[in-house]
Amino acid sequence: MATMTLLEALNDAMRTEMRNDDRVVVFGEDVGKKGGVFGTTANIQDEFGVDRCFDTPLSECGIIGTAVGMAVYGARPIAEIQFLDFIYPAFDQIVSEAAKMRYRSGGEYTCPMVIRSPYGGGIRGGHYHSQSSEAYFCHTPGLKVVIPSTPADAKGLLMSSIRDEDPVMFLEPKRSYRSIKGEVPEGEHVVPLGKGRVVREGTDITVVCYGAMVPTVEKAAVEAEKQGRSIEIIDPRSLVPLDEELILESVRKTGRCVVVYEAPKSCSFGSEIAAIVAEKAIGSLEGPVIRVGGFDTPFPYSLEHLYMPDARRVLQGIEKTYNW
Amino acid sequence: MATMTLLEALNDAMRTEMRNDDRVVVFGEDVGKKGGVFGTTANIQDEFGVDRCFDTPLSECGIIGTAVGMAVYGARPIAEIQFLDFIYPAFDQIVSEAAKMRYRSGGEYTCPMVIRSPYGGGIRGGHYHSQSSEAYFCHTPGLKVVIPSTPADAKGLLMSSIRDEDPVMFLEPKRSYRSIKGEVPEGEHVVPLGKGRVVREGTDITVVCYGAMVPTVEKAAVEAEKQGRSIEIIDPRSLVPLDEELILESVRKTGRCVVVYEAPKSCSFGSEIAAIVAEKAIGSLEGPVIRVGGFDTPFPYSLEHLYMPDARRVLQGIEKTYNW
Amino acid sequence: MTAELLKIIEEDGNVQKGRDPHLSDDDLLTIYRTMVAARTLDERGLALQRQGRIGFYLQALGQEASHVGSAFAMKDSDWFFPAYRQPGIPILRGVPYETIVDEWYGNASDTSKGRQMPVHYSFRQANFVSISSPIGTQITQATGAAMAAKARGDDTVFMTYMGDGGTSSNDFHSGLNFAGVYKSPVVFVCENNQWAISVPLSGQTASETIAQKATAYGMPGVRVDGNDVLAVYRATKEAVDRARSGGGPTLIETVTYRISSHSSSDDADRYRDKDEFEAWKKKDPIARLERYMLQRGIWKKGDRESLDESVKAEINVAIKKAEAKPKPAMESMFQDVYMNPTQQLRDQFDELRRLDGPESSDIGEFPL
Amino acid sequence: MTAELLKIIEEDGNVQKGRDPHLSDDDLLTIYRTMVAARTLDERGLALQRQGRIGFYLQALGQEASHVGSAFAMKDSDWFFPAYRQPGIPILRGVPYETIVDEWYGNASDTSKGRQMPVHYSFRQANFVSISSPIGTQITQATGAAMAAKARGDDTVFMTYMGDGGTSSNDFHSGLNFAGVYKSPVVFVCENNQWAISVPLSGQTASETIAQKATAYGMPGVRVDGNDVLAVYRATKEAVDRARSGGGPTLIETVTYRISSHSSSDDADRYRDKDEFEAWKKKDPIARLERYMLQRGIWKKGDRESLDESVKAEINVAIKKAEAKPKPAMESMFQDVYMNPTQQLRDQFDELRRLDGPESSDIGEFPL
Ligand SMILES: Cc1ncc(C[n+]2csc(CCOP(=O)(O)OP(=O)(O)O)c2C)c(N)n1
Ligand SMILES: Cc1ncc(C[n+]2csc(CCOP(=O)(O)OP(=O)(O)O)c2C)c(N)n1
Ligand SMILES: [Mg+2]
Ligand SMILES: [Mg+2]
Repeated sequence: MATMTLLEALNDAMRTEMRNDDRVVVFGEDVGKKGGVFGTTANIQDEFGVDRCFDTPLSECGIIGTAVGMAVYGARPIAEIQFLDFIYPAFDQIVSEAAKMRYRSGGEYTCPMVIRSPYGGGIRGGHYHSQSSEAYFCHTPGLKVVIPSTPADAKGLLMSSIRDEDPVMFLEPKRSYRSIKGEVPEGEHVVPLGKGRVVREGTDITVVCYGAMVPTVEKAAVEAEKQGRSIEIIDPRSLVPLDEELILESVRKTGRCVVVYEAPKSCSFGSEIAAIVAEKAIGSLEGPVIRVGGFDTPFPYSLEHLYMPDARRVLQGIEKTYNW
Repeated sequence: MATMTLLEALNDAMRTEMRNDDRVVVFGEDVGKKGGVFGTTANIQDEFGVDRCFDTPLSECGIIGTAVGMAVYGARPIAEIQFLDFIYPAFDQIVSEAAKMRYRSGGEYTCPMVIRSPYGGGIRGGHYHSQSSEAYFCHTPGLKVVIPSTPADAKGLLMSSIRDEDPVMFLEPKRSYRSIKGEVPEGEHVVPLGKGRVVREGTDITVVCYGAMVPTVEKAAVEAEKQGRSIEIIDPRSLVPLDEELILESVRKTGRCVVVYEAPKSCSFGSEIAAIVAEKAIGSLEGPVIRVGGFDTPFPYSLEHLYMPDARRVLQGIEKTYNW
Repeated sequence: MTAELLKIIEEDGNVQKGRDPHLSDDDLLTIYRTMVAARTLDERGLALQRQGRIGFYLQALGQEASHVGSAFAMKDSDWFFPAYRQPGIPILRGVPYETIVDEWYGNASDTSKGRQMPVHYSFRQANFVSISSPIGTQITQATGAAMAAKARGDDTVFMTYMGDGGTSSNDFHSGLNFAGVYKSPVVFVCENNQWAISVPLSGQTASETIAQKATAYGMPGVRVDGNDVLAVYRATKEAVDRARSGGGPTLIETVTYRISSHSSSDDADRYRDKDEFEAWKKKDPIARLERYMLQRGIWKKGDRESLDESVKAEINVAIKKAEAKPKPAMESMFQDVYMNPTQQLRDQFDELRRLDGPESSDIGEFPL
Repeated sequence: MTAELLKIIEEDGNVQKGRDPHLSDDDLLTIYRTMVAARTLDERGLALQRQGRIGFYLQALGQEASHVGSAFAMKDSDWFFPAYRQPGIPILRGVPYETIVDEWYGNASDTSKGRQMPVHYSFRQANFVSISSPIGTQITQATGAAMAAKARGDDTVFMTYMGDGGTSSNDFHSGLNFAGVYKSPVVFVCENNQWAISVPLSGQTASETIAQKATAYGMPGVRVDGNDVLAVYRATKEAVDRARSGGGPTLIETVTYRISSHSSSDDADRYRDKDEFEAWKKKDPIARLERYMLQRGIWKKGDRESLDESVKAEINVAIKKAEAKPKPAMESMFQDVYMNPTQQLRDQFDELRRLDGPESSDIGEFPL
C-alpha cells in the first residue's frame, strides 16, 4: 500500500500493465516528453521508450483511427484524448468502428483498446475544458464506460480496462486528479468492470453518483445525517456494464432515489438510472426519482460554481423526494 | 390540400420556403442533379439553380462546418446528411460549434440552420443504414431535435425548423418516406416546435412514440383495444423542445406509461421520458414505466425484423405495465 | 512528377518493354482468371438483386485491373483494409465462392453473421479486414496496424483502398499524415473511378490529380493507368517493396472508371454523360490484358467463354447452397456486442425469446 | 515554387526594393503601434494570471508580424475567423482595451458573458467571429461564410488563422478542399510557430512545408518569413485581392516561432531546446520593423519606451475598471442556449434561484 493521488494511481496502473504486457502502448497529444498536460503519463516515455509511448499529430480522428487499427492487428493501445471536450473529431471512429468491429465482423476482428480522457468541471476550464459527455458513450452498444472516483479504483479499473477484450472509454474526473488521495495497492491490483461500490450505507435515500460527484455527495450526506436523513451512496464505477442489481437492491431498501452527475440533466446517464428504477423498483418507490445534474446549457466559465452540482443542490434533491 | 407521401411533403416544404426566403440554400452529397439518394431534393436544383442547391465533396465535416459559417454570416443553410449513420464525421461541428455558437459568443453570433437526415430501420439497410441516434442530439444543449411522423407534420415542422433562429436536427423516418401518405396543406403550413400531438385518445395506458414507430403503435393500439385496454398515443413531434405537459397530463390520467422507439434501449430519449414521468408523475403511476426500444446491440441485417419494435413487442410492453 | 501517368500495356496489347514487370505466365493467368471471376461474380450478384433474391449489390465493373493488379503485389501474410469495391481480392486470396455468397444472403454461415448488407465482407482467413460502410474509416486503421507492425518489428505490409470520394474524408487526411510522420509500412490505393455516386471528380476536389495530394504528407504519389493491370502491378509492387524495406508509405492513384451504376440502388444514366461512359467502356481492362496475353501466346479466342462458363457454374452451385441455408439464430443478434454479453443483453434476449414462441425452434443455449 | 520563402526586410532593416509593398508612413506606424500594443497586452495578461487575478492567459510573443501584417491586408468590412493567438487583430480593429480585458475577467460586460476562458474573444463590432477552443473548427466555417458571400454576390473576403498543429485537423482538410472546389473568397493563414504545445513540426507532418499542402486542394500556397511584417503583408494582400476579384482561395504559411510557452499552464523549458529558442528570440519581428523604420526615418530610439508606457497606462486603466465589475447575473447562465429559453431551462433557473437566497440580489426578471 502507498498513498497516491488519483493521477499517480493512473500512472502506476499504466506502468504496471506496460511491464506485464509488451503489447500495451500509450499515445496521444503531448503524452511523451511533456508527460501529458496533467502529467498522467509522466516519465512513461523515459521508462518504455518512444516506440511504446509517443506523441501524435493534432488529430483525434487519427489517434483513435490508428488505435483501432493497432487493436485489430493485436496491439493493446491506450489512446489519450487531452480533454473529453476534444474527442468529437474522433466520434466516428469510436461509435462506427471501435464499438462495432466485433459485431459487424461476426467476431473475426476485435478492438481491445482503452480511450483515456479527463472529463468534468471544477478547474475553471470554462466552456471547452469541463464537459461530461459519458451519456453519448453509454448509448453506444459495443463500448464500455468506466469512471473511477478513488485512487485505488482508478488503478484497479484502469488495469481491468487495459486487459478487457473490448473498447473501454475510461473517463477521469480531472477535478479529483490531485485533490483526491488514498491508499493504493502496489503491483497487481484489479477491480472488475460491472461491480459497483457501496460508498456509504444508509436507510432513507439512495444516492447514485460517480467520479468527482462522489466526494460532493459524501459531504451532502453528512449534512443530511444531521437533519435526520440516512443516505446510502452507490458508485457504479462502470456505467457500462452497469451493476443494476446493486442499485435496485438499495432502492428497494430505501424507497427513494436521487442521481447526481455533472452532465446536462436531460437524456443523460442519470435519466437512464431513473428509467431503470421506474421500471424495476416502482413498487418500492415512496417518492419521485430526482436527478441533480448539470443544467441543460453549455458549460459556463464565470458561473461554474453555480453550474456544478454542490452539496446544497444535492440536499435540495434529497429533500424533494424525502418530503414528497 | 393535396395527398402526398412524407417524402413529397418534405420536398414541398423546402421549395415553399426557398421561394419565401432567398437566404435558404440546400446542399449535401448527391442532392443536386440526382435529387438525393431518396429523392427528397428532387428537381430543387432545376428550380433554384446550382447556387441554391448544390452537391458537396464527400465530407460531412465540411458540409456542417461550412453550413455553420454560412449561418453565422446570415444565410439559412439546409444541410443534408445522406444517412444519419454517416453524420459522425461532423459531430464536432454539430456539438462543439453549431450548438454552442450563440451561447459562447454571448449572442453575438448565431447559427440558424437545419440538418436534415434520414434515420431508422425498416428498409433492409443493415448495420450502417438504419441507426437512430436522436439521443446524442437530445443530450446536447443548444440543439433542437425534430422528428415528424405524418406528411402534414413533415411539411409544417420542416418549415418551422427552417425559420427557427437556432440549429435544428431534423430527422426523417426513412421507412415512412413513401409508405406514409396523407393530406398536406398547400403553400404556407407551419407546425410550431414544442407542441406535441395526441395521435389517439385513450384511458388506460399512455404510449409515447415518434417517427416511424407511430404507425406501429397505432396498429398495436387496435389490438390492445380488442383485449380491452384503451391506449392513448402521444407523438411529441419535437423531442427538444419537449412538450412535457402533454405527456404528463396524459400519464396523470391513465396512470401508466410505455415509450416506444427504435434506438438502443439504454441511455436513450426513451430513458428521458421515463425519467420525467418518474420525477413528475410518480404519484399517478399505477405500474412501471416500460421502454420498448431497440436492443442494446448494433443494428443487424438478417434479423432486422426481430430488432425493430413491432406490434407484438409494443403489446408485450403494454401488458407488462397493465398487468403489473 | 506526380502528374505523369504510368502506362505499360498499349491499347493494342503491346507493352512498353522498358517498363514490363516481367510476370511469369502463371502469374499472368492467375491475375487474368481473378479479374474474369470478379466480373462474373459481379454479374451474378446484380442479377440476384434484380430477381429480389438478395437485398443489395454493388459492382466493380471496369475496376478489375485496379484492385487485382495492386493486390497481387502483396504477400499472403500482408493485410488488406479494403473499401467495398474490390471483389477480386477475396477471390485472389482463395476465399471460396460459397463463403462470399453466404455474406450476400446474410445466412447462418456468413462470416459476419448476417449483420451487414451484401458485399461488406470480413475474411480473417485472407487477412481481409471487415468492410465498413462509412467512407474512409479504414484508412487511419491501416496506418495504425502498420504502426503496430513496425513497432513489433515484423515485416507485414498493409494496403488500404479508397475511392476518389474517399480522399475528402477526415480519415484520408489523418491516415496519410500519420503514416508520413511514422513512416509506416502502408500503401494507400485510391481507385479514382471519376465518380462518387453522382458527384464527378471536379466536384470532389480542385486538385488536378489525386496523386499530388501525397505532397501534403511528405510521401511519394504515383499515378497509374488503372485499366492497365501491369502498370498497376508495377507501381504497387514498388510501393510494397519500399514499405517492407522501411521506406515508408506511398499514395497510388489508379485512374479508372466506374462502368456500373454506383450500386443496385442507383441509376447512373440520370446524371452521367453517355459519351464519357461509352469512351471508357472501350478501355475495358480485361480485354486489354487479353490482347497482351494473345500476343504473348498464352491466351486464345474461346478461352474467355470457357472460363466464364466454369466460373459461373461454380458460383451457381455456391448460390444454391447459400440460398438453402437458414438465417442466423435469434440469439446471434445479442452475441459479439462484447466478448461476453452483459446482464442487460441477456435480459433483452430472454424477453424477445419469450415473445417469439413460434421461432423457438432455432433458440439455442444463451452463452454465459 | 511553394518552397521559396518570401522575405522583404533584411535582418539589418534594409528592404529588397523590388518587393517593397510601399506602405505609407501612417500605415507603417499603425502596424507598428498595433504590434507593440499586442506585445504589451500579452505581458500584462500573463502578469495578471501569475498574480492570480485572472484564471488563464495565452501569449502571441514573436508572432505579432505574422497576424498583424496579414490582418492589415483586410478591409474593415472583411471578416476574421481567428484562432486564439491573434491579439493584435482586435486592437487593429479598434476594440477598446476595456472590452478585451472584460473578457479576461468574464465579467458582466464581457461580450461573451463570462462563458469562455480568457482570450476566447467574440467581437461582432470588428467582424471577429467568436473564438473556439477546439482546434481547426473555424477553418470550414470561414469557407462556408465565403461560399455564402460569393453566392450572395457581395465582395467580402474572409481570413482564417490556424497553427501548424491545426493543419492536422479534420477541418483543415475539408475547409481547404471545399474552398478549392467552390473557389471561395477566403485566405487561410497558417502561423507555423514550429510547435503545437510540446510537439515539434517534425512530429506534426512529414511535409517539408505547410505551404505545399495547398497543392492537395488546387490552390496557391505561399511561404513567407513570418517575422517580416512587410513580407506577410505583401503575400496576404495579394491573396486578399485575388480572393476579392474571384480568383479563389490561398494558403499562406507564415514561418515564425512561439517565443512564449504554449499558455500560462505550460512550461516550454521542459521540452524545448534553449538554443533554438535563443536563435529565434534574436529574430524579434518588432525590432526588425524598428530597424527598417529607423532607416526610413519614421522612428527613433526612445519611441518604443514612450509607446510602451502609454499603452501600458491605457491597459491598466482598463484592468482597474474590468476588475471592479460584477460577475454576470445568475440568470445569464440560462440565456443564449436558444433564442428563447425552453420551459425546462426556465424551471431549472427557478430551482437554482430558490436555492440561492443570498445571491438573490443579482436576480432579474427571467426573460419569457
Ligand atoms: C461518411 C459517409 N458519407 C456518405 C456515405 C454514402 N456513400 C456511400 S458510397 C458514396 C460515394 C463514394 O465514392 P468514392 O469514394 O469515389 O467510391 P466509389 O463508390 O466511387 O468506389 C457515398 C457518398 C458513406 N457511405 N459514408
Ligand atoms: C481538437 C483539439 N484537440 C486538442 C486541443 C488541445 N490543444 C490546445 S492548443 C493545442 C496545440 C495547438 O498547436 P498549433 O495549432 O500549432 O497552434 P499554436 O498553439 O502553436 O498557436 C492543443 C493540442 C484542442 N484545443 N482541440
Ligand atoms: Mg469514385
Ligand atoms: Mg504551433
